[in-house]
Amino acid sequence: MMHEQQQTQTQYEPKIVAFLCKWCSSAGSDLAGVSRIQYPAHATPITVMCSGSVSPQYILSAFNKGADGVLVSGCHIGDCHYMEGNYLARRKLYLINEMLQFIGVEPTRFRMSWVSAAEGAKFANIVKDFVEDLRPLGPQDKLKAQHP
Amino acid sequence: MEESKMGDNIYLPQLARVIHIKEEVPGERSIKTFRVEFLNGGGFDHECGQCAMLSVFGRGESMISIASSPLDKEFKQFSIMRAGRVTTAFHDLEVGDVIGIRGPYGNGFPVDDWRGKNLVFIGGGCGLAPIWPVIQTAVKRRDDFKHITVFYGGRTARDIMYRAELEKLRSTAEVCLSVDKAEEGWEGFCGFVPANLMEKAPSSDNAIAITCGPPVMIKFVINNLRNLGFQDDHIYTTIENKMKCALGKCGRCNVGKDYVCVKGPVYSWADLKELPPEY
Amino acid sequence: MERMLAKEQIGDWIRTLRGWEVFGPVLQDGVWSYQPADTVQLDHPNTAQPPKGFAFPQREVFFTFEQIKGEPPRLTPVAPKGGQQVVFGVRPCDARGLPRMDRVFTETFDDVYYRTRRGSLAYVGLACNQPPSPHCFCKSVGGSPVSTEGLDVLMTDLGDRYLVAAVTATGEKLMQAAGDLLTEPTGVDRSEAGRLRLAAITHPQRAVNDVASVPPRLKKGFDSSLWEDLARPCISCGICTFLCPTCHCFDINDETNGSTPLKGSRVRTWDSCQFPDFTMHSSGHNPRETLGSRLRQRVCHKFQYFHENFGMFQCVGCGRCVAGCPVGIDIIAVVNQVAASAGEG
Amino acid sequence: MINPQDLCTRARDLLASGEVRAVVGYRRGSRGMAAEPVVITKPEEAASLVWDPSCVHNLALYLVADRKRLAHLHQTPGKPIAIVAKGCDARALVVLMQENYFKREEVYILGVSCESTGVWDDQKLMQRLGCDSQSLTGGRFDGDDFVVTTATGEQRISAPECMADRCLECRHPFPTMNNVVLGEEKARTLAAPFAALSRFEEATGTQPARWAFWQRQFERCIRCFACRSVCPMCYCEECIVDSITFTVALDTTAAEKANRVRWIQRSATRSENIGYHMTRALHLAGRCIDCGECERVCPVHIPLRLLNNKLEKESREKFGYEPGVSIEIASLVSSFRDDDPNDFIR
Repeated sequence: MMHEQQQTQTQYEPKIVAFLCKWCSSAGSDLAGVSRIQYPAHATPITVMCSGSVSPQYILSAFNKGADGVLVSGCHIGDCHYMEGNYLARRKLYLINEMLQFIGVEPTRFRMSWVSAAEGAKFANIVKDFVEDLRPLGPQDKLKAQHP
Repeated sequence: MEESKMGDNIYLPQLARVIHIKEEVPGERSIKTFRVEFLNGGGFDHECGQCAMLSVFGRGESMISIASSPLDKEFKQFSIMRAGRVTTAFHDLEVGDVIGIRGPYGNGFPVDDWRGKNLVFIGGGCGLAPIWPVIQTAVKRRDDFKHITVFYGGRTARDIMYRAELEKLRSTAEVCLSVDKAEEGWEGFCGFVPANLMEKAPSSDNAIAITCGPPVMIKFVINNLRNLGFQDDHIYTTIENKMKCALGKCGRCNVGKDYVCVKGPVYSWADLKELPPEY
Repeated sequence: MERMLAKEQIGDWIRTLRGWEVFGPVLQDGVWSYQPADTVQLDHPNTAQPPKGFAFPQREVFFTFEQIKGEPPRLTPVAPKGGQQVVFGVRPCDARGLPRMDRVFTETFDDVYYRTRRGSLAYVGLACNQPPSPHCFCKSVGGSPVSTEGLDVLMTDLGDRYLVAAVTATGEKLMQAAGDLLTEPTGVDRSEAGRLRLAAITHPQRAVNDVASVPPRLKKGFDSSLWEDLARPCISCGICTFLCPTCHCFDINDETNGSTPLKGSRVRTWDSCQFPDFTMHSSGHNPRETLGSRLRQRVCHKFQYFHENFGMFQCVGCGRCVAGCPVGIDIIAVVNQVAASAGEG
Repeated sequence: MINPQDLCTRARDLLASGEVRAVVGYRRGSRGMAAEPVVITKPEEAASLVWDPSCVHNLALYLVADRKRLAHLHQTPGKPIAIVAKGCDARALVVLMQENYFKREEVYILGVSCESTGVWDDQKLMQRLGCDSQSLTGGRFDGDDFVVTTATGEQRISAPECMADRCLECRHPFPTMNNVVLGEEKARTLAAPFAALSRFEEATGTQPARWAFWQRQFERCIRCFACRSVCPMCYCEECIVDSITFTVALDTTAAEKANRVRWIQRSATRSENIGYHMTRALHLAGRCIDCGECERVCPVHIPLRLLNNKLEKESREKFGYEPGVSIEIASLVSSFRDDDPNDFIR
C-alpha cells in the first residue's frame, strides 16, 4: 500500500485530450469501455461531429490548457458519415502536425488515428501507446498558459 | 515588496454579497436590480450620480452607476442591463453570490446647489438608474425642493423599470411616463421621451433639468430643453464611455482632455458642449 | 558629481553594484533590447522598445482569485518582484518618458504596482552625441540630446572614456559604489565634453513647427478633414503606441485557470488607442470609430490633452512611431499639417 | 524598365476618363524618399504617384479596407477601383477573388513588373550603407541595380545585395493577372525557392534547437498585431485575439457576446503569442502569397515568413497546391486528393 502510494506520487501521468468523431471513434471508445478492455484513463474525450470539424484552434487550445498530448481520431478513409470530412481533416491536421514540429514541439505530442466503431481494442491500444510515448517526455509546458 | 504593503491598492475590489435581485425589465436587453451588502465590514459613502466598478470574478469588471440613495447606508443598489460579457454574468448571479466592488468613482450631481429649485428629470431606458439616487434624495429631502417632475419612457410598457417605485412617486412628484409605440391599455403618452417633454413643456423658471438615457435621446432632450428656455448650466446629464480602470489611467473613456471616470460622469451642458463629441 | 570612467572599466563598475540587477542594451536577432548584463557596450543607436516596461510591464498581475462554491472568493494581491534594477544606456528622450508616466500613475489615484517598480528603478543615461535616428525630434518637445530629466546618472561618450555625471541622490550612490574606478575629470575632459554637448545640441533635427502654438491649434483643428486624410493609410496596428516611451493605455482582464473551484487572476496588459475595439461600447457604439478619430486621439493626447492637464507634452521625440509605422504615418508631419491648417483664418 | 512617369499618366487617364473611382498607389512620404501608400481620386493627384524600390507595401490591403468601409456605409462599390500591383500584390488579389472577397471586374489592376529586381530591405540597406531607406534622399531602379542618393552622393548597389528575401525568392515578379502592365516579364532566378526556410531548417535540425529558436522569437512578440493588420488575407471581421472578438451589430444578443470563447488571452506571454502566431499561420495556409509584409513590419523582427513559408512548401510538395495562381481552383483546405499524405496517421 505504502509502496503503491509512493509510486502514484512519483510517476508522472500524462493528460491527453482526445477529439473523437461521433460516428466512429467515439463509438469505438465506448466499445472499448463496454468490452471491459483495460486501457489507461488518461484521455479526456471530447466528441465532435466529424474529425473534419476539428479546428487547429482546438488542438492549440488543448495544449494551452495543459494537455500533454492531443489525439484526433475519426472514421477510416472512405467511411466518413459526411462523405469527405476525414479527407479534409487529414489535410488540415497534416499541416498542424508539421507546424508543431517546425516550432520544436515534440512530434509525439500530437497523434491522429482512424478508429471505426468496431475497433474498441484498437482504440484502447492507441491510448495505451500514446501514454507510454508521452511518459518519458514529462509535462508539456511549451504551449501551456502561464498562471498567474 | 511584501504583500502586506499592498494594502492601499486601487485595483483591489472589496467583496459584497448579493442580498436581493429584482427583475425590472424582461427580454433580450433585460434589466435587473441587485442589492448588495459589503462583507468584512467594508463599504464606502457615495454621492448621487457616482459609479462603482463591479466584478464577477473570472468574467471581469464593469462600470455601473450606483442606483441607491447616499442616504441608504446599509446597502448599495445597482440596476444592470444585460449588454455584454460581464453584465450577462451579473444576470446569471443568485442571491448569496459574492461580487467585487471598488469605488466610488467620478463626480456627483451638485444636489445641494439645487435647493429651492424645481427639478425636472428626464430618463429613458436604463438611464433612469443613474438619476434615481437624485430622485430618491429629493423625495427624502422633499422640503428642500419645489416642484419635482419625472419624465420617463421605455420602448414598451414592459420596458419601464422601477414601475412600482414610479407609481409610488406620484404622491410627491409629477410622473409622466411614455412608451415609444402605441399599445393597448397604455394610458400615458405614446411617442419618444423628447416629444413627451415638449408636450408637457415644463417651465424653465427656477428649474434644473437632469437627463440620462440613450445618446440619441439625450441629444434631442437637451435640444428641447434649450427650446423650453433652460439655460445651458441648468441642464445636467451623465455620459458613459467604455472604461477599464475608472481611475483616469487606462486611457479609453476620455472626451478631449477629460477622463469621464474622474471628471464625469455628471456634466452640465454648459461644460459638456465645450468638449469634443467623443461619447 | 562628475567623474571619469575608462570605457573598458564599465564592467568593473557594474560588478560593484551589489544588490542591483543590471540591464543594458543587447543586440539579439537583429533587435536592440534591454537585457540583464554583467557588462555593457554602449554603442547602440536606440533600443527597439523604450525602457518603460521596467516600471510599467506589458503584463501585470494585480491579484489572484479563488472561489470555492458557497464561499466568498479569496483575493490575493500579487506584489511586483522586489529588488533594485538599474538600466544602462537609456537615451535622454526615453528617460523623459518616466516623469510623464509618473503624472499618470501616481497623481489622483496612486498605482501601487507602478510606484513599487518605479521606486526601485534607476536609469543610467547615455547622451546622444549624434541623433540615433533620422526621426529624432527631442528638441521640439522640450528635451535635448543631453537632457537629464528622468535620469539618475548621465554618461557622455568621450571616445575612450565616459564623463559620468550624477543627477539624483540614487545616481550618486551608484557612482560611489564604483570607488576608485571613477576619477576626477581633468580640464581637457571637461572641455571635450563641453564641445561634444554643444555639437549634440546644435545638430540639426526634424522639428515640430512653433510647438508652443500646437495645443491651441490642435484644439481648433479638432474637426479638420485632415485627420481622415492623413489616417487613410493607417492599418490600426499598435506599433506607434507600443513602442512609445509615454503611452500608458491598458486593458484589464480576468484570466481563468480552472472552473471548479474557480481560479484565475486579474491581469493588466498594454492596450492601444489605435485598435478599433479600444473604445467600443458593449452596445457596439464606438465614439472613435474611424481611422481619423483614432489618429487624432493619439496625436491630441500627446500634444494637446496632456499639455492641458499637466503643462507638458506627452511626446519625448524619440521618433520610434515615425520610423516604425509600416505605412509612413509621421507624427511630426501630422502635427505640423494640422496645426498649420488650424492657423489659417 | 518602367518609367515612373508612365504610371502617373495611366493613373491620370483612368481617373480623368471616369473608368475607375480611385487609384491605390504609392507616393513620396515625409520620411526621406521612402514611399507610402496613398489613395487618389482626382486626375491631378496622379502626378504624385511614384514607383521605386521603396514601394514595399502590399496595397491589396487597401482594397480590403475599401470594401469594409463601403459595407459599413451600406454603399455599393459602383465603378472599379484601380490598384498599383507588383507580382506579389497581384497574387494577393487572386486569392481574394478566389475567396469571392471581390469580383474581377471590381478591380482594375495596374500591374508593375519587378523585372529583374524587387523592393529593398531596410535592414540590408542599413548594413550596406549605414542608413535606412528613411534617411535616403533618393532611390530608383536601374536595370539590375538600385541607385541611391545619400548625404555623400549617389551610389550604385547591385540589387540582390539589398533586396528583401521575399523578392530574392520570388518566382512570380510579374503580375500575371492585370488590366495593364508596365515593364517586362523577365525570367530570373536570384535564390532557390524557400532559400531562407532551407537555411533555417538546416541550421536548426533538431527539435530542441527549433524550440530554442522559436521560444526566443515568440517571447519577444509584443502583440502589436501589425503582422495581422498589414496582411491583406487577415480580413476576418472576427479575430480570436481581439478583446471584442467579433463585430457587434444592433441585433447581436448579449448571450452571443458573453458566450464567445476567449481562445487567446491578451497577455503577451509565450503561450498566448504562440497561440496567436500558429493560428494565424494555419489560417493563412494555402492563402499566403509570400508578400512578406508581416515580417517587414514586425517591430521586434520575428521571422514570420518562416512560418508561412513552411506551410507553403508543405502544401506545394505534398498537395501540389500553389496559392495565388488561379481564381478558379478550390482552396487548399476545402479540397483534397486521394493520395494526400497518410503516413503520419497511426
